[in-house]
Parts: sequence; C-alpha cells; structure tokens
Amino acid sequence: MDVLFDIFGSANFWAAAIRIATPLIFGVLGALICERAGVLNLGIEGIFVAGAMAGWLAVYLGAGLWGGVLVAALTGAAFGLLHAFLTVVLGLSQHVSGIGITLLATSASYFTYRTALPDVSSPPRIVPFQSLDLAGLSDLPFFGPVLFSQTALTWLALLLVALVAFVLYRTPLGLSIRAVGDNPASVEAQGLSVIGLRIGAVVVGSALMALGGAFLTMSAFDAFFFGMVNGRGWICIALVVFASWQPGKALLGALLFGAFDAFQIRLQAEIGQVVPGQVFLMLPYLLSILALVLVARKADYPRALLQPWTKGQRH
Amino acid sequence: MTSHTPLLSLTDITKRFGTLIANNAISLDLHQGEILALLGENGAGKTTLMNILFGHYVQDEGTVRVAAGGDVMTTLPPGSPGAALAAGIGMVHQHFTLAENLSGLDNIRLGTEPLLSFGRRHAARAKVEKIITESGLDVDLDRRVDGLTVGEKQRVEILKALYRDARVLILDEPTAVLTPQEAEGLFAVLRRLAANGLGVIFISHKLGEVLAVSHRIMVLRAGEQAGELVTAQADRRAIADLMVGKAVAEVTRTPGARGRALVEFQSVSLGKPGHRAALHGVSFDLRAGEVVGLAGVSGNGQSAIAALISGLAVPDSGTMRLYGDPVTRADPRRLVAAGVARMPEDRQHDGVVGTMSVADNIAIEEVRSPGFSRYGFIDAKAIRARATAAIAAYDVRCPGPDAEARLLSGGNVQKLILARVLERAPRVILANQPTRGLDIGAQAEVHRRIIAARDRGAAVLVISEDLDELFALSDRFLVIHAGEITDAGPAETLDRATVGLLMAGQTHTPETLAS
Amino acid sequence: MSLRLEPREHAPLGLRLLVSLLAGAIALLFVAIPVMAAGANPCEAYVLMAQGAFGSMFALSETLNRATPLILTGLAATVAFRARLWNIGAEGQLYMGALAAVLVGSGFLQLPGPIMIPAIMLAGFLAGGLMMVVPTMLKQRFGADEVVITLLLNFVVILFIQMLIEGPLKDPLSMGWPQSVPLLAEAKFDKLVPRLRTHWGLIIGLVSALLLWLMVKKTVLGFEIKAVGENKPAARFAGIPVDATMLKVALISGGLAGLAGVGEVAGVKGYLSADLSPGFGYSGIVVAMLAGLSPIGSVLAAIFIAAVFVGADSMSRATGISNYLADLVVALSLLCVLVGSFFLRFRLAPANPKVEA
Amino acid sequence: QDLLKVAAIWTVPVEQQWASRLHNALVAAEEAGEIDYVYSENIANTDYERVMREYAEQGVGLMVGEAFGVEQPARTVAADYPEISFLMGSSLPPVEPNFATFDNFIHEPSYLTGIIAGMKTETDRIGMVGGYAIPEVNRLMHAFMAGALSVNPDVKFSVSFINSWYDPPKAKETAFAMVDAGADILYAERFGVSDAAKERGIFAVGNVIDTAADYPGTILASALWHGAPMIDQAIADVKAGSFTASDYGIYAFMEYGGSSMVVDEALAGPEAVAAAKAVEAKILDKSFVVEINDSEPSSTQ
Ligand SMILES: Nc1ncnc2c1ncn2[C@@H]1O[C@H](COP(=O)(O)OP(=O)(O)OP(=O)(O)O)[C@@H](O)[C@H]1O
Ligand SMILES: Nc1ncnc2c1ncn2[C@@H]1O[C@H](COP(=O)(O)OP(=O)(O)OP(=O)(O)O)[C@@H](O)[C@H]1O
Ligand SMILES: [Mg+2]
Ligand SMILES: [Mg+2]
Repeated sequence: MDVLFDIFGSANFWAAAIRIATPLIFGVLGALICERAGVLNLGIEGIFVAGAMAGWLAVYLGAGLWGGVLVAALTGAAFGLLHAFLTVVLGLSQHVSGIGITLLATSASYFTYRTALPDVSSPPRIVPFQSLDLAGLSDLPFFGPVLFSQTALTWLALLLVALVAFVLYRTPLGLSIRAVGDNPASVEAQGLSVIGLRIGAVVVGSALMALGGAFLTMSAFDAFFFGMVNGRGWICIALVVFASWQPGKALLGALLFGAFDAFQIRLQAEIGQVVPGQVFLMLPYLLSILALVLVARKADYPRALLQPWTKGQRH
Repeated sequence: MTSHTPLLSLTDITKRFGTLIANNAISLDLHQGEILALLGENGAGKTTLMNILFGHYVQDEGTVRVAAGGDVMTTLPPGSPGAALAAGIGMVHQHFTLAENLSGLDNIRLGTEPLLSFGRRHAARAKVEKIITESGLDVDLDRRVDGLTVGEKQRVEILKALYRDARVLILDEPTAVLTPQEAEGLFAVLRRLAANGLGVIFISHKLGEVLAVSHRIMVLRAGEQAGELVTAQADRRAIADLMVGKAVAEVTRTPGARGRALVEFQSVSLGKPGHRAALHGVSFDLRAGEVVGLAGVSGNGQSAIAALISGLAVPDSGTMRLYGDPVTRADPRRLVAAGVARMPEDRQHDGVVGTMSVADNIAIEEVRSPGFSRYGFIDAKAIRARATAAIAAYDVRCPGPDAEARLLSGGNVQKLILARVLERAPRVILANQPTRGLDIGAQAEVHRRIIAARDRGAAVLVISEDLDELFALSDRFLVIHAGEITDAGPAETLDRATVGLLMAGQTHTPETLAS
Repeated sequence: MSLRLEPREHAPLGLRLLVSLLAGAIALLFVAIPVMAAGANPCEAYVLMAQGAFGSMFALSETLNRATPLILTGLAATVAFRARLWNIGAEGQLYMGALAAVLVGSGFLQLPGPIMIPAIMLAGFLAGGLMMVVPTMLKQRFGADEVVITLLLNFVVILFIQMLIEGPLKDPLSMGWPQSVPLLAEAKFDKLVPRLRTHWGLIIGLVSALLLWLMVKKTVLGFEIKAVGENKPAARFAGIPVDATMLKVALISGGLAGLAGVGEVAGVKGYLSADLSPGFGYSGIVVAMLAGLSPIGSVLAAIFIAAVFVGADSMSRATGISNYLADLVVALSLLCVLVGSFFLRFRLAPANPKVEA
Repeated sequence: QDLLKVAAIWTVPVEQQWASRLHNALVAAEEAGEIDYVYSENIANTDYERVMREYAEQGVGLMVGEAFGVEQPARTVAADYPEISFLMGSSLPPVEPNFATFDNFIHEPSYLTGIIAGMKTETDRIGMVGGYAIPEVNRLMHAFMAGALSVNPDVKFSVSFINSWYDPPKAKETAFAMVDAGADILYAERFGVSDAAKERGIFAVGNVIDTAADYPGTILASALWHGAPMIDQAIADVKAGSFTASDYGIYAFMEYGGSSMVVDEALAGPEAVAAAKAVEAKILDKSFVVEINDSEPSSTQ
C-alpha cells in the first residue's frame, strides 16, 4: 500500500504519465478525426514511424525544431493523402489500405534512413525540444514539475485537444465531419462534398499521427531508431474506441494509459520478481481490453465507419 | 394562383443506367403555389428524375432550369446538389438523409455556414423557430435525430429545405412511413406552404392522398412520360389506367369460414414494463380461415407482437400458444417448420440478403431441410428449381434466379418474400406492413395472395398503419394502443372513425361504441 | 469526351489475371525509384528478384516455405471477413497455435507416434480458435469491438509466450536463450523435399484452402456464413442462428491461424520462440483482401506476397542495396494490386453515351 | 586481388549496440583493405537460414552472425558448406569443422564498473534497465552487481526490462522511475538510460559502447566490448587456413583486449578508480575470475 501511495503521490509520476501520454494524444486525436469522418486509418503505426524519421532527419540536416515538426506533419499528411485516395476516392478496403500504408511508411522510412545515413552505426543525435518553463512556474509545488517539466510538443498536444474539440463541436466544419461519418448522404444532400471532407479529415488526422512520432525523436528522445514506435500507433486505435470518439475522453484515455505505463514501470522496479516482468507489460493492454468491454455498450460508433461512398450510387 | 413563368422547368431529361432507360425525354414545369403529384409504378423512374433535378445524379441529356427573377430562367449545372440548393430547391428523400448523431437543429444548419465560422448557432435557431411557427412543423430541435420518430425526422427534412429559403420542395414518398395522423398533418403543412408561394412536387403510391392534396398529377410509366391530369378532373380509375396501362382488378373478399384458434396469446407481456412499445398482458387469438387486422399507431407494441410470432422472442410472462402448445424458445426455424409464414416489416433490411441470389433468398429459411441440403451440403439444383418455379408463380420481376436480390425493386422483393413463405401452404401468416411503398398493381397482387391463403384455411395477422388496407383485408380488427390490445370485433361492425378512436387510446368496447 | 466509372457486376477470370499482371508490372516500375536512389540498375534488379524468388529449387522452396503460414493466416482472414468478423488477431492466434503444439508435442503428453501429428494440429487449431472465440463472445455479449480487442490480444499473447519461454516452458538446454523445449521428433512435419525447408505445412495449407472453398461454395454452413456476413438482421429473421454461426466462423478463423503456428513450429523451427512470426498474422489480412476473400485466391496471393518478399530480399543482397528494400517492395506491390482491384469493381465508360445513329 | 569476402547477418539493425561492435570492426577491416564486407540487418529468425544459404551460394569465405534463435539451422547450413568458415554468436558449443562460436563476454569490465558504481553511490541504490532478459544481458548485469556488492554490501538494485531493443523513450522513462525511487546511478544497458541520468544530473554506467562524449559529466565508467580482436583473429585464421571450430568468445576477455573498462577519473574519484584498477590487474594476471551468471537478475528489496 505504501508503495502505491508513494507512486501516485509523486509529481514525477504524473509528469511521466503526461510524457508517456503525449505521443498517444497526438495519435488518438489523429485517429479520432479520421474515424469521425468515417475512415479507419490503420496506417497509423507506419505514419508514426514516418513522422519520427522525417522530423528527426529534417532537424539533423539543418532545419529548426519547428521546421522538423512541420516536415513530420507534411510527411504524415502525404501518407494520409495516399490513404484517402485509396479509401475515399477509390473506395477500397480501409483495412488493407491501412495495413499497406503502415508497411509502406515503415519500410520507406527505414530505407530512407539507411540510404541517407549509410555509415552510421551509432545513431546520430539532434538537440531536442527542452522543457518549457513558463515564467518560473516550474517552482510551483507539485504542479510545477508535473506540467512545466514538459516540452513545447506536449503543450501543443494539449492545445490540440482543445482545438479539435472546439472545431468538432463548435464550428460548421466539425458539424460536417461528424455528419459525414454518420451518414454521408446527409452531407451530400446539404450541398457539401463528402469526398472533400473525408480527404481533408484523413490528411489532417494523419498529420497529427505523424506528430506523435515526431515527439518520440524530437522530444522524448533525440535520435531515430528502427522499431522505436513499438506499437504506440496501435494503442491509439484502441484508445479511440475507449474514448467514444470524443477528444476530451481521448485525452483522458491517453493519460490513463500513460499513468498505467508509468505505474507498471515503477511497480516493476519496486517489487521486481514477485511476478514475471511480462505481467506488468501486459497490464496496460489487458486494462485497455477491460475498459473497452465495459464502455462498449455505450460507445457511439460513427455509423458510416468503414463504408465507402460513391456519388450517384444508392447506399 | 400560378404566375406566367414557371418556378422550375425540366426539359427532355434522359437518364440511362447501362442499357436501362430510367427516364426518357421527360419534361415538366412547376409553378408557384402549385402542388404537383408524381405517380408511377415501382421503378417507373420517379426517384431518378428527382435525383437528377436535385443533382444527385447527372442526366445524360436535357436541362433543369429554375426561375431567377422576372421572366429569366437559369440552367442548373448537372450533378451539383449545392447548386440546386442555392437555386432554392429542397428535397426530402425517400430514405432520409439525416445525420443521426446530430440534433435536428444541427442537421438543418449543416452546410449553410462557412466551414470555419462559429457563433452562428443562435441566429440559426431563431430563424428555424420562426419557420416552425409559420409552418406548424413542430419538432424538438435539440434532440439527437436518432431519438426522433419517423414523422419528426421528416419534419426536420422539410425544415432543412425551408431554412434554405426553398422555393421548390420535393418529397419522395413522404407518407410511406407516416401514420394517418402524421400524414394529415403533413398535408396541412404542404397546403400552407403552397399558399405562401412554394412549389411542391410529391411522389406517392396512395391515390387517395394524391387526389386530396395535389393540383396537378404527372404519371410516369417505365421511364416514359405517360400523361398529365388536372386533379380536379381526375379519378382513381383514370390515374390507375395511366399508371399501369391497364385496369387494376379490385380485390374482393368473401366471408370466410372461421376455424379453431391456431395462435393464442394469454396475458402476454414483453419488454420494459410501462414502456409504450412493450406488451402488457395481451390476450387474443388468431383462428383458421380469418384475416385479423392489427390497427394502431406505430410504436405501440406492434413490433413486439411481430417479434413473438416471428419467433424472434418469447414472452417475458404469459403464454403464447401455437396449435395449442406453448412456444418456449425463440427459434424462427421451428416456427417456419411448423407452418408459420412471416413477412418482415422492413423487407430490405430484414427480408433479404441483398448480395445473395434470388434463389438463395427464397431458400434461406429452409436451407437445412432435406429438400435443399443433404449431409450439410447445399443442393443447389433443388434450390434453383424451386426458385425458378416461384419466380414464375409469383411474377417476381428479376433477371433470373441467380440475380442478386439487391437489384430487385421493393415490390419485387415483397413478391419474393411472398413466394418464400406462401409456397409452403402455411397455416399461420404474419403480414407486417405487407404493401408499404408498393405501387397499386403490386398492392393488389399482395392482397390477392393473402386472401387466397386465408381461403385455404390459414390464420392471417395483418399489421398495417394503412386503414384502407386493413379494411380491404380484415375479417376482424384488433387495435393496439400503448402495448394493450382491444378486440374491436368484426370488420363489418366498424368504420374508420371508430378504429381511429381506439387507436388514439379511447378505451370503449365495441358495444358502447356502436350505441 | 469525358469518362466516368460504372460498377461492374462481374469480373471475368481473364480480366482478373490481366489486372493482377498489370498491377504487378506497375509495382515494379515504382520499385525502380528506391533501387535507383540506392544507385543500382533497376533492370538488373528485376532479373535478380525473379531469380531470388523462383530461380532455383532452393529459391522456389523458400518462397513456398514463406507462403505456407501466409496461406493459412490468409484463409483465417478470408473466412472471418466473409462473415464481417474483423479478425485482426491472427498473429496472436498463430502464437497460441504454436504454443499448443509445443505443449502437446514436446513430451508433456505421452502419445504414440502416429497420432502425435493429428494431436498437435488439433490442439493448435483449438487454441487459435479459442483466441478468436473469446473476442467474438465479448462482441456478442458486450458489443465490444473485435478489431481493437483482437489487435490488443496480439500484444498480450506475445508477452504471455515470452513469459512461458522464460519460465516454465524454457528449454534447459538452450543455455538461457529464451525458447521453449523442442518438439519430439514424431511431432515434426516432414520436409517435402530433402534438404529444402518446404514442409508438410504447405500441403495442410492447400488442403485447408480446398476445404474452405468447398465449405464456402457448397455447404449449408457456407450459405449461413454468407447470409450472416452480408445481412445479420435478415439472417436472424430467416432463422439462421447468428451467434452460433459467428462462433463457428471465429473457431475456424482462429483455428486456421493456429494451424499456421503449428506449421511454423512443427515444420520450420522445432520449438517456440517469441520471434516465430515476422508478422504473418497481419500479412494474412493483406493476402485475404488481395484474393478478394477467395480461398483459392488466397493461395495465389500468399505465394505472390512471399515471392515478392523473398525475391526482393535476395535482390537487395545481390545488388548491395539495404535489405529494408524488401518490405518496401512488398508494400508497393500490395498497394498497386489494391488499386488494381478497383478496376475489377468498376469499368471506365464514356460519360454521355450517344446512341449510335 | 582475391579479397576474402565476409558476410554478416544481423537479426537487429546494425545500430544495436553489440551488433555495432562487430559491424564496425568488419567495416574497419574492409577499409583497411583486408576483406570485402557485405551484410544484411534486421533479419527475422524465420528468414535467417535462407539468408545464410544465399550468402553461402554467393561464395563468401567467412560468415559472421548470431545463431541464438536459430542454433539448429545455422549448424545445418554450416555442415552443408564445409568450405565456408562460420563465426556465430551462440550459447552452444562450436561444431567441427567450421562452426565457431562467440559471445559478448565482457563481464570482466562490467564487474569493474560495478566497483566504481558501488563506491560512488550515496543513496545505495542503483537502477538497471535492460532490453530483454537474455544471457548476453543477464551476465553483464550480474557481474556489475557483483562488483558493486564487493565494495558496498548495502547497495540495492532496481532491475527492469523494457521488452524491446530499441525504445529509447521507454528506456528513458524506466530510468526516470528508478531515479524517482532513489537511484543515483543508472546502469545503461539500453539507449535512453544515460539520457535520463544526464537530465536528472546523476551518473550512468555505460555498457558495450563508449558514449561518454555524448553525455559529458554523466558517464562514470563503461565496460567496452571491442570487436576487432576477435574479428581480426578470425579473418587472419581464415586467410591462413587455420580457422577452427573453436570458441572465439574468449577474445572478448580482457586479456585478449576484447573488452576493457574506461573510467572518467574526474567523476569517479581516485579512490574508486584505484579500487577498480586493483581488481583489473588481478583479472589480467588471472588471480581473480569474475563469475559468469546467465540467470535473470531481479531487483533486490
Ligand atoms: N443508381 C442506379 N443504378 C442503376 N440503375 C438505377 C439506379 N437508380 C435507379 N435505377 C434504375 O432506374 C429505374 C427507375 O428507378 P427509380 O428509383 O427512379 O424508380 P421509382 O419510380 O422511384 O420507383 P419507386 O416507386 O419504387 O420508388 C429502375 O428500374 C432502376 O433499375
Ligand atoms: N445502386 C443501385 N444500383 C442498381 N440498381 C439500383 C440502385 N439503386 C436502386 N436501384 C434500382 O432502382 C429500382 C427502384 O429502387 P427502389 O429501392 O427505389 O425500389 P422501390 O420499389 O422504391 O422500393 P422501396 O420503396 O422499398 O425503396 C430498383 O429496381 C433497384 O434495383
Ligand atoms: Mg422511388
Ligand atoms: Mg420506392
């Protein structure tokens, strides 16, 4: 019990939870935008990799950090455009296209990295984002270290949650995106372009996913590694369902996952070999599954998810 | 009432789907304040024409022009719903085009504001509320659309058009899913709107309402313009002749011989207690050789009754007996095997698997029976033979037994289902909304089959919101209201008003009513 | 004259083959980009790729060896997707199948030789099947999304396997390297050709494809699966036991993926380790969709994917290009074939067909 | 002109620390004009045998790689190509005539770095973050722990495995957690751990490669593996025709120069350095043997 109290009471724990959650926040927001518009984007895992590689490489080759962020976002957007072309314009299977995009983005990133830096056997590094201390607020007790030990990208992620929520619920654009994911015919009948909205959503959502990857190489760490995304994209796909496609709950879900992960890391270090280490590693996944089962009945699926739409055809 | 230049003018619209000509050089004008009824058999091309007018489909030939002030008319670019909306054309589709996860208000606003603006909701609400007051289209603007009734959804659809200052309103089969009361309300609104200068086109298969509401009637037949009538000078017969090209035989019903009770409900309850759509201690029976009409406003427990007789549910309490034995397991297969024929309410959704062939859809209830399979293997030959026979016997219009069922029109899907369930000479028939959305020819065909089955000795329960249909078919009436059933007695002792009162929940016995 | 797309009712076999070939050709054109970026000659690379995949008995055997698990995971996805059951968990089911094979076949159970192979196959089938039955039941009971749950279970299963092979199942003779005790000799699949890796798992895959085809086309179960997949409410109304049918599908789908795991353990590795599968489960989805959910097509698609990978990998070695190229070539081919499938569903037609005068 | 052709097959990307040691040695040998070097990286164990055979067919003279996950097939391939010399990382013994083995036996310098850490820790808590609990990792951790305990019996260890070779962000988080729990020295088996140490202003102990330049003021000491002695020996043996199926693992021992400790004397302080050097001398003159323990290490309570 003491152990638990020590863990949850510590500012460092919560700071870690937010750090771990940050790439997930980007990813889950991106996936949420795509799915709200009716498109499942299983390319997420690969887009993470591409964002991580491209953003890092840009900075390594001399771009500024924000330049790198931009490059990452554009790279994600490009893969998003490809996914949108295949699934929205051509109406092809969203599952297969997504898995294909993951394979393509991952392999293209690895190939590019190795071809661009052939003689590297210890990964080169960049100077990453530093923690953003607003006006000395990091000296605040508890909240100081929790919030102000974070980098600009974490703040960007939090800001994006608010922005996405605002756009989704307070602007006609958000209205249209929610509508197109529920019933494309409703959007078409009101004179809007189903295809246009969906392409836009997938492109923007994919750009956000890439930022999740960029966070890994430009904030959480300062170098690119093969395999470093390590399933984080897939987690976002689960978190979106858990969040019932709502930005606020998406933030909550990502933070919960971050907290679980930070917790199992600490527990593993504290109580060690009472149980095999894998049990701890399984925890976040098992808890995600449990959470999904519990919220499933209430989940409000975008009804048109996975359904292609072609103009002039009855649906 | 009509001004010199039309509001809207279609000229020589032609549309082909592959080799099929859905619309062949169709022209029509619509004037201010006019209500034009568009009639025709299933598949005549009505929806297609309206979809072209609204820009969902692109015509192969012809133009759509709209009044642009004064005597000027401008041509609409084909295939652009946006342009049609901007030109003041509003359309209420046969299948609603609402986002169910949004409120009514948001559905109305959708697409009317710049995408990245905000803070306009208030003004929008004010405008919608003003329209509601003027038109009488009352609806809860803040409720999510998936929580609205069909009638309310339709009102939202009309509000969508009016909100955009529509000058032309198109309604595709607006009353197919409305209760008689709701339909009455709709017509009142349409009349008022027309009086205010709106032009209205509406599509319907119900001649009664066409005669009552429209000013002018245009009839399509197999994609051709079959003719036009001024409503004041038209009657049912004339319209039917134009539509079908031949006279439609009236279905006549002779009194039948009532036999023993085949289905008995004894204090049956099902569903959430106190809920309107649940059943609360319902008792009635269905006897051999009679058609029982179940009247009621939809959502009062009809679905629960249908689910029970379909074998999709068993009573929560009370007993349902089939041929005297209680039914204790929800198993449609057993009921089918026992000779219960079930026609689903939503035939496209529950009745057929669209991507399977017509033959497979005919066999689907009985694939496991020895006639259609052996040792777990399908006997495709037998299935095909049965389907070929059924297609001929029931006049299912389709390219053949191997055609996919989704290609069939609604009327033909219904005939397919009739072929599936009636071919086995069932002893009990559940006919749930048997003719919804069907043209008059198809309606007559379905009615004839039902009566024939009754004459063979089957017990039939017809569930319908169309009182005309119930009176045409039923020997006896049950009326359902808020999950409770009143036996209204033999059809001969009843009239529309009496049944209407019972449907509205007036709890009189037939005797007191008769006095 | 502008063109528009018209849906096609039916794509003849010749057209399908043509489109597949064209897609493959276009993919090869794309492959030239990275090949040239790495400074190699594309034409030479194509020849090397073909040789790497089919150029010798060895190459052919390696291609078929890699295709073997893909056939089975492809079939797993095929049967599930036909019933609109989105099984993304074939990877985990494969591992569970492999685990069951090891549990039964490594001496924990004393079984006479001749029934050993059927026993590990049955165990693997059931273990994989169970891994899909559970999420399906969660879906039926709680409405939990099977895409996400099967996806997450993949991670759980791998960790579980790691736990076992570092713990109770660990091979004491492996000098600490985390791998399971080996299968007994009588539990191993024979090689089809001596000294080449292709093994009886390939035959199992082919037979499974045939059986699945038979089931889909000819049996009542196949009929019911189709009805349930295409329109659940209508199937339910018609009296098809929807839930039971879905569970059967889940069992078969997971079971086939489990068999893939059995094959890898009994035919290739001889023991279980956490790196048994380089994503065979995920690739199975690709295989199934490329094949348009056709069981026989899955065999061809699996061989295609395997050949592209094996060929490109070998080519990268022969040309000195980074071997990450292989995955890139697979991805490009996949996307090209996917686009090709679009033209099987639609045809280009003139937008305003004029009736001939 | 006929250069010896050497092929390496890595199951990991060549950035992975220990693959990089041998890869670099091979690249150096190539640059020195000794060999013609080709490699494939990130090869799944399922594909390993195929890649071995492909290289074998290309006619290489020496094949270097890791047989850990593919012991049986690797030996089969070797048997099929007796004219080729195989030098494979392996936990099992070599096989005549051409299958030689090696492993990263750098437990000796690990022990020495343990001594430094044991003396330097003030909280008596050391955090250790590993990738997977495999023998190649376990034995280094155990040696390190033994070294630390030899000079400071009170020291406690937190041990975590992150279940990935390349997830530096995760390794970093895990290391942070250990710092939060009181560790003031981190044992950096993975990339990411030293980053955490640097950010929190504490010390880290390096492993396999020398990263001191990347983390100024952070790396107390490192146990380094040098691929060159073994690789150069193997190349020489092949060229001389004297390559035998022996255990090349010994070339990782300090006496062969295959491993060494490097210590930042300014950070470690003279006392700790002296203690480590003393043991170093004993190891070199074989009066002290560091125990090899391949079992999975766990946190001490
Ligand atoms: N999208 C389409 N693709 C191919 N054919 C179509 C399409 N839409 C309609 N058709 C064809 O056009 C014809 C006219 O269909 P339409 O929907 O206009 O009939 P309708 O008059 O509205 O019938 P109903 O009274 O049943 O609503 C049909 O025979 C149908 O085969
Ligand atoms: N996308 C489409 N492709 C091919 N044919 C179509 C398509 N959409 C509609 N049709 C055809 O249009 C015709 C009319 O369709 P529709 O669904 O409007 O029938 P219906 O008789 O009006 O039935 P209901 O009133 O129940 O909708 C049918 O023949 C149908 O096959
Ligand atoms: Mg219609
Ligand atoms: Mg219709």
